[in-house]
Amino acid sequence: MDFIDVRTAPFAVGDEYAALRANNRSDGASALFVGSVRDFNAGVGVSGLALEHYPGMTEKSLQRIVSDARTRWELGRVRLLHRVGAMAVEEDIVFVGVTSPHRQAAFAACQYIMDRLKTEAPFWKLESGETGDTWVAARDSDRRELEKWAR
Amino acid sequence: MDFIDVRTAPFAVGDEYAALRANNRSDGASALFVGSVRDFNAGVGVSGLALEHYPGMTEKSLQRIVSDARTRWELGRVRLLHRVGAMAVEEDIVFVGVTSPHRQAAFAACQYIMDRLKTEAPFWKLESGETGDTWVAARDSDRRELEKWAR
Amino acid sequence: MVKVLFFASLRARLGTAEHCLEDFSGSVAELRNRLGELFPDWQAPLQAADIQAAVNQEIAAATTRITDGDEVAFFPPVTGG
Amino acid sequence: MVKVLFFASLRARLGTAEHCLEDFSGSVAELRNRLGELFPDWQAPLQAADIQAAVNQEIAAATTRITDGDEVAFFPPVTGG
Repeated sequence: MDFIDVRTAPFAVGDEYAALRANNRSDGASALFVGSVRDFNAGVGVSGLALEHYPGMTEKSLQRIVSDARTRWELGRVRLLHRVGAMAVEEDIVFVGVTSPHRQAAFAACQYIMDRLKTEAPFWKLESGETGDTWVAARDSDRRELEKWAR
Repeated sequence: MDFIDVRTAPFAVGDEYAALRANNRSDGASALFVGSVRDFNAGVGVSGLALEHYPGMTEKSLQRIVSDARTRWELGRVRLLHRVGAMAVEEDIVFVGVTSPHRQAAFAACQYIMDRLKTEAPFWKLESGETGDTWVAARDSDRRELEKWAR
Repeated sequence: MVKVLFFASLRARLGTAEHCLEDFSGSVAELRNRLGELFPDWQAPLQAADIQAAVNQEIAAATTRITDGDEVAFFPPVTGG
Repeated sequence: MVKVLFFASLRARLGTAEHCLEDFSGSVAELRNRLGELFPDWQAPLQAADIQAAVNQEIAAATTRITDGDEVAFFPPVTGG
């Protein structure tokens, strides 16, 4: 029911959606999130990105996040893809897709997976741009978003 | 920036996502929701659906919902498609796609649009199934979800 | 003339999608009463607590005024999406 | 032997992605200290408040015990997604 993939290759949102829906007659709700490379960050122009990760730990971390989402909500399928390596502006970095019989569960789980991924999955962004290469700084707002999931 | 379409023809999620992203370099976040025909409702098997609407009012209602979302969050593009007419189980009924520079804004606006659509856009479902044709009953849970958006 | 539209289960129950009334002016509540007087079978379905009204394609209250040329609709709670 | 990995800006600052230590056992905090003693230039970056640690690919606390054969990683706050 879970598909988790850390990869260099691009993904196609239409194909991922088709995989969430194929022979899935009981889940009326699908919530999807896609994160893409923006052309600026903290006010500085960005021309591309290199995504580093911790290979041994990454999939374990993502699997735990998805498993925790399943203990909180009634979910059908979950697909979580995250790219690593070099990417240009406008390319997609991450895809999270969740199906459920219930709209609220699909939305909540999709957002929960992204919020936790943003604060604990071992990925790091190195941006190339106007001012050379810069390691992206973590955001306080990402840590604050986690608080809404604290029981 | 807004694309709103009430139609009988199916839509392709991949094409809608492509339209949200084309030449969109500043919005890093895309939140999407798709509602599909399920094979059961209230415990009864469903074989298909007919969607009725109030043609003069539907697009006006959807436009207002999207405009209200824009007053609440900083949004890039919004695409909202809703099918009417006959649909089989597994077919997609509704698509909501929102882009934003901010993940939380994209998620919130996508969910807000669905929550309001579910309670005020003039669509009605007639399900065909084991027990003949049945008008779907509105859910109290859909009305309750609206309360989270009350200021 | 006031054009009155009915949708979904209400349309099915009344057996008609549209009715035109000459010479009506008054509130939404008064229009419900008038239609119930004209067609006694319509009274119960039209007065049901969950039936909503729209005037000129905007959600209306019981007190919303209707004047000549308006389009009024009555319908059950929506169930799209 | 304990294998120690460094990632992202910390790796760039230390100038290495990996260092192996013979004969270490102790806590994560003690490993930070030991590495700072061995390589004085590493002390400030490794002791920075936001540097996190993982032991055998699970997030670890300062008090987590490390024993022979473990894989330890130090890294800055994550920024994926």
